[in-house]
Amino acid sequence: MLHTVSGPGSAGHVGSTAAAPLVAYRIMLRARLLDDKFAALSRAGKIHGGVFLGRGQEALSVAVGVSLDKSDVFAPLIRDAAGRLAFGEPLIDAVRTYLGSALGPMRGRDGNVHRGYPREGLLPMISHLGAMVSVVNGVLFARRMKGITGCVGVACLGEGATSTGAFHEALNQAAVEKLPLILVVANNQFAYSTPNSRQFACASLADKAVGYGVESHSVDGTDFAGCLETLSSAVNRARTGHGPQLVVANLLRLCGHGEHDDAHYIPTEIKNSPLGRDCLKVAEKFLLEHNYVGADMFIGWRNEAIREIEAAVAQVLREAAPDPFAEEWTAISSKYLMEGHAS
Amino acid sequence: MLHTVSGPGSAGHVGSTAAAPLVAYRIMLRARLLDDKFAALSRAGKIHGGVFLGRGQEALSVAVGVSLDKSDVFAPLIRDAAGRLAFGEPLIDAVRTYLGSALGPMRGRDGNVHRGYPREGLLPMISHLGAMVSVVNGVLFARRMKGITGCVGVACLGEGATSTGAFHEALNQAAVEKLPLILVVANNQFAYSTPNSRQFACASLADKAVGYGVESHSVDGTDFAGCLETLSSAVNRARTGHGPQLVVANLLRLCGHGEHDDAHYIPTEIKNSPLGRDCLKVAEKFLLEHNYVGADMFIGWRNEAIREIEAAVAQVLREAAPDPFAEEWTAISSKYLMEGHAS
Amino acid sequence: MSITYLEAIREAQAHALRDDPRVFIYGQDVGAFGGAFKATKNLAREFPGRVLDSPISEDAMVGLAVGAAIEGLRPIIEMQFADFSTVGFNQIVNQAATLFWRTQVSCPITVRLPFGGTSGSGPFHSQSLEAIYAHYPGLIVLTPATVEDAYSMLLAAVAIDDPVIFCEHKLLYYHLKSEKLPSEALPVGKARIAREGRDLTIVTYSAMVHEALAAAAELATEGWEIEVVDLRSIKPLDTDTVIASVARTGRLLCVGEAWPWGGVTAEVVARVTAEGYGLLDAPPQRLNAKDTPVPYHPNLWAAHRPTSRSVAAAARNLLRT
Amino acid sequence: MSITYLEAIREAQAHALRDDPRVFIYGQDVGAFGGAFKATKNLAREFPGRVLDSPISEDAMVGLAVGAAIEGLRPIIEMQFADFSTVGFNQIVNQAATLFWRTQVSCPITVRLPFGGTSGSGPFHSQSLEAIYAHYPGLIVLTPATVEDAYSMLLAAVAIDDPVIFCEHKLLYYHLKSEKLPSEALPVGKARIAREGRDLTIVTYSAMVHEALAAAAELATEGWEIEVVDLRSIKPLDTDTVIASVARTGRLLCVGEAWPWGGVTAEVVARVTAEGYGLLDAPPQRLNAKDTPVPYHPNLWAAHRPTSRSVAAAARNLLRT
Ligand SMILES: Cc1ncc(C[n+]2csc(CCOP(=O)(O)OP(=O)(O)O)c2C)c(N)n1
Ligand SMILES: Cc1ncc(C[n+]2csc(CCOP(=O)(O)OP(=O)(O)O)c2C)c(N)n1
Ligand SMILES: [Mg+2]
Ligand SMILES: [Mg+2]
Repeated sequence: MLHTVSGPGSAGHVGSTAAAPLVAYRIMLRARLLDDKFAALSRAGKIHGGVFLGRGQEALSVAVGVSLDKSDVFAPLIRDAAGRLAFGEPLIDAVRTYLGSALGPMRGRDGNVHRGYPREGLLPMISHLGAMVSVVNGVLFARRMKGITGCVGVACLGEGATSTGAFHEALNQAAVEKLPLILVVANNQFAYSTPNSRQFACASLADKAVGYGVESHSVDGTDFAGCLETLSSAVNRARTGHGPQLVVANLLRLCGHGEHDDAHYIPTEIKNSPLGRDCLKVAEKFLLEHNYVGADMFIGWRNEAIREIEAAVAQVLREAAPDPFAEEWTAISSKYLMEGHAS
Repeated sequence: MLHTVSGPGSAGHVGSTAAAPLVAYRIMLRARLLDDKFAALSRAGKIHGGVFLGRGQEALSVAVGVSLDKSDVFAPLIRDAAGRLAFGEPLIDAVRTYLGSALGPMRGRDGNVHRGYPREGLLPMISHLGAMVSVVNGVLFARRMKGITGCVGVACLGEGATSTGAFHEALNQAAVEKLPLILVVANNQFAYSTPNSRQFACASLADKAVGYGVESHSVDGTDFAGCLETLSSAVNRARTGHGPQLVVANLLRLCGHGEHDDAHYIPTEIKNSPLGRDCLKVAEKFLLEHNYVGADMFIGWRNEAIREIEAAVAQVLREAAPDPFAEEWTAISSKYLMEGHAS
Repeated sequence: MSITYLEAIREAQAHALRDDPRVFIYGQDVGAFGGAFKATKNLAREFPGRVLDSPISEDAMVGLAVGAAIEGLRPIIEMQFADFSTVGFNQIVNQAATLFWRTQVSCPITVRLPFGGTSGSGPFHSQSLEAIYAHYPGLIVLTPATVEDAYSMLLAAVAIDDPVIFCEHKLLYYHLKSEKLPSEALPVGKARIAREGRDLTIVTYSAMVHEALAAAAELATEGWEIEVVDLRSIKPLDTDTVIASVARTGRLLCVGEAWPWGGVTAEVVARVTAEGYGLLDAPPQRLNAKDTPVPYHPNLWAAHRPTSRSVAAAARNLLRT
Repeated sequence: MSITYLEAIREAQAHALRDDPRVFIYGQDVGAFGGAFKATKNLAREFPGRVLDSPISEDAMVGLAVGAAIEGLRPIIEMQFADFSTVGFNQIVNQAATLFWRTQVSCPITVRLPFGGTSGSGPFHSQSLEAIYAHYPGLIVLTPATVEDAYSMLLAAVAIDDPVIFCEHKLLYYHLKSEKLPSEALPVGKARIAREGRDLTIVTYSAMVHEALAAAAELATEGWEIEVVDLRSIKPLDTDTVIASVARTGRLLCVGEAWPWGGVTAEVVARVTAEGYGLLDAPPQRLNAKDTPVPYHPNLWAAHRPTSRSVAAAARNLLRT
């Protein structure tokens, strides 16, 4: 059983090219600014329903995304704007889904974080926590059956979701089938308001790995370089035939559960602890210290991202809303089996 | 995290009195003979539906039963005739349930291994594997809330049931609540026909304990003394406030999944391995070697048990079957809320 | 003073906790946080040790409740959304619902399901699952439509010796208000005439009662007198009150927010036609949501569920038959 | 040669595996062992690597199937008993059933549910859950009553691009026999007139078709001509064929083995009264199982479900109205 632990400062340059951390940082930045925009739109009453942000979790999330190839499978969860962008989700998809545009991937049928393209390997989550993991297994299982090799699948979860039966069944299933699944747990100390003390009793969630017979990796989720390194190595282990990998990252969400939530229940001590570091700032510090870039670049990238986001929002706000009269109002694809009579 | 491993020969005298192994043995013997009788009745066409035996698992099962007090909670599973008898279930209850007597605890509504008295702490299983564990938690939780202290609860499972989400959620719940739950897993190498290689991928199921933050115990389930010692110690740990205990016993069922099954899928090598030892024989050897008893006693006890069983069967065969006209045909207890109209 | 549907639910739980030491509440975030909807606000503080956060383990949540009920307690389980009860489903329908029938030991648990559509909630935070639970033997399924009923029926639910699925409609949580909590109430199992009329009976429940009342008000301006029956409890279902109403009006329209196949509206029609066939002057009709998941976008959502408008239109059609 | 309902199911799976490389089977003990009922006997040997034992993880079994379907495969999931699908419920109704509607990617999975009562099986190995699944949008629910339909409809199920709940009745497994497998079949979604008559229509499905036919035979000796409609598929439900039959007979009795609240019989009655009201000469009636779990003891079991006797009695009553 392999178990790696990566903490602050343990990583140097990572990725296939020396520019990889820069790429990752710029995606984190875009994700953060995109989230900020959604928060603003939400306050302005422009978004129907919940708004779920990944603030504080971008380092982990982006590390997942940049570690994957386009031909891999990715089931992001609610705090994975960064991972999605890194995996290749067009930024405008997020905007369209949040604003309910008829042109978005979900065409107004589902909203906010429930978006994706199953056939392209970006699985759109259902809300039931843990439920996406076995679906990733299924995709990987099918690819193996079809003789496709070398691809991996990531499922992201919060620590709260590890309490679901679905998580357990799926991780065990992946272990039995020796699937190249990387299960990434963002332990942000709270599930909505519920602290870890009411969620689990093990010392570390990575301790679960041995009970499934899978490899595990622990990482400080605020540590940009550590996340890149850990995910790259976990993905690599899975890709090279070492079976499922459990990655546990410790961090804090630097926002409410959703934008309706002020997260008053998070104690100041935790916020002020190393867990409460802002991974974006950590990343900037890392890039500066390792001479990837000069401080002057950050502001330019930021402005560029803001322009991109504003343009997308401006465009989508002009797009048509879904039209109930144009809906087919059927949930099945086999037209000949549609019910004509129920009402 | 406490982890104990007990193997053949590691145990001496156990239990609160020196006679404890004798008591346990005689219950095992009764359970074995009772199971044999059910097998015979089944072959004779006297039993409707499935017949599930505990052959080969009596040492583990009886160890559970003798480790518990009457005021504890016990959720046996399908192979626990011995544990039930030890816990105090009247032998005639088993006969009545298998033969569908109207006088049995289930009054013909449910059969075979689905019997119990919830209020007396003997929980009647539903078939869905894993589902009883959280119910035991609930009983223990309620007792604590009511200020009742010092009692424990056992839930028995096969290794196959560890793959259910229900098992996972409940064990985690018990760990979070620090309940005095002892979860006993009889790893008999097969779930129906499914071998362990298709069920889980960890080296030992006891490895799961650390991932829940609970203590674990491993034991050779064919080893009579080892089982008594391990269960006694696990129950004791739970009773003295050390939280949930996971007990994993390795053994083999020496019969089919049910009496309809010839278990042809169990390879001869496994049958001939130490796992295939008959725990009843092991117990007899142990009792003789440690001078608990002379060999002449066994036959007397056997005859006594057979007489008891035959008497019970003869009596129950004369008892009335349930009468559909006397049934109330309602599933709710609040008479005033019964539906008068549905049909 | 004025009290909302949601506050009534909170008050009923406070009342139950205060009056009955056997009551406790268990669910995700119900403790210090007071629940996703604040239905347990301050209760953890007022009743220490009796309002507890659970892990995200719906199966084990219900299982624990059943065990506690066996020990004589009266657990209230809050599902964060009705939609998530699908992962606690087995313990509800196979463990809780069968316990009394199997063992003669009753199972007094209350499972609170915040249910029904609200704009922008989408397919997994909007479901109406009452028919699913009502199909199983052994469960009581309550669907209060008013602040008063939310209060009195939740108190009743806790007192009932059988497992109760308490369907509280999220759309009513904040905007439905009443002057005060009731001191008396219709018994559980009795339907209520929410509005009297003699031309047509609309049978419905929960949030749809308000759409039906609005439709009735609209139709009143056209000279029609519509009777609205609020079922309150869909299992047991008060067929007598329904049939008595149909006897007065001769016309039946059943309205539900759930999916169209099966469900409450089919059951009501089947009962009325079996037992009150001669009373009908026209074919009984149904109006349900569309047969797709509940859409996220407000435009789609509004077209997916029945509204006062579509109810009025269906009623008009039926009045003309 | 003669082939049973169970063998037909095995043959259909063999056929599907042979003809379509996208097909695989996943379920507990379906591999070398051939399944608890032997519905996959020898298939693991004949189709290496395509018939696989799963862990006891119904949720993950269905989840895996959905993922494989996304990749273009056509998984068949065997639930060991329909009753255990309650723990895979969420993945069926929320993952599989919503996928196409959410994403326009279809979800061609077949979930085989060995269902229905058999003597001595008790409350957890006897359930009829067709109405539960039919209530959810996005699922096709098939209920073959004959050897021929078991075969052809299972083949059809695998070919259908949507998730299919395939309800195969355990009581029919061994004793229902046919001379040979069909080469042609009614399309899925079409009901079948299992027996023609002009005095009364019995609408039913699955094992109850045989009880209805026996009742019809009995009533024939009394001079009554009973028409029996076998629904075959309960979602979609072929209302046209039902109404056409009622148009001929004027009388409707719906019979189901499931629990009485809601369900197929309520849906059929509600449709017929809404659309074919004028065709009825008497109030439509229903006959279902009793509203309790399915009892273990044969005496109780026989009284719990409708039988040819109780069907005949209900028909006689209705004929007299
Ligand atoms: C099965 C299930 N139960 C309950 C919920 C409601 N819910 C949504 S998010 C959430 C908390 C999730 O916590 P965690 O898994 O730690 O993720 P985080 O939000 O912290 O990223 C809950 C309880 C759900 N989505 N699914
Ligand atoms: C949730 C669920 N799925 C499937 C079954 C059908 N089933 C009954 S016993 C069994 C095998 C159990 O194996 P194991 O847990 O190892 O116990 P053993 O029979 O070996 O004692 C199965 C699959 C069930 N009872 N519950
Ligand atoms: Mg969290
Ligand atoms: Mg086993």
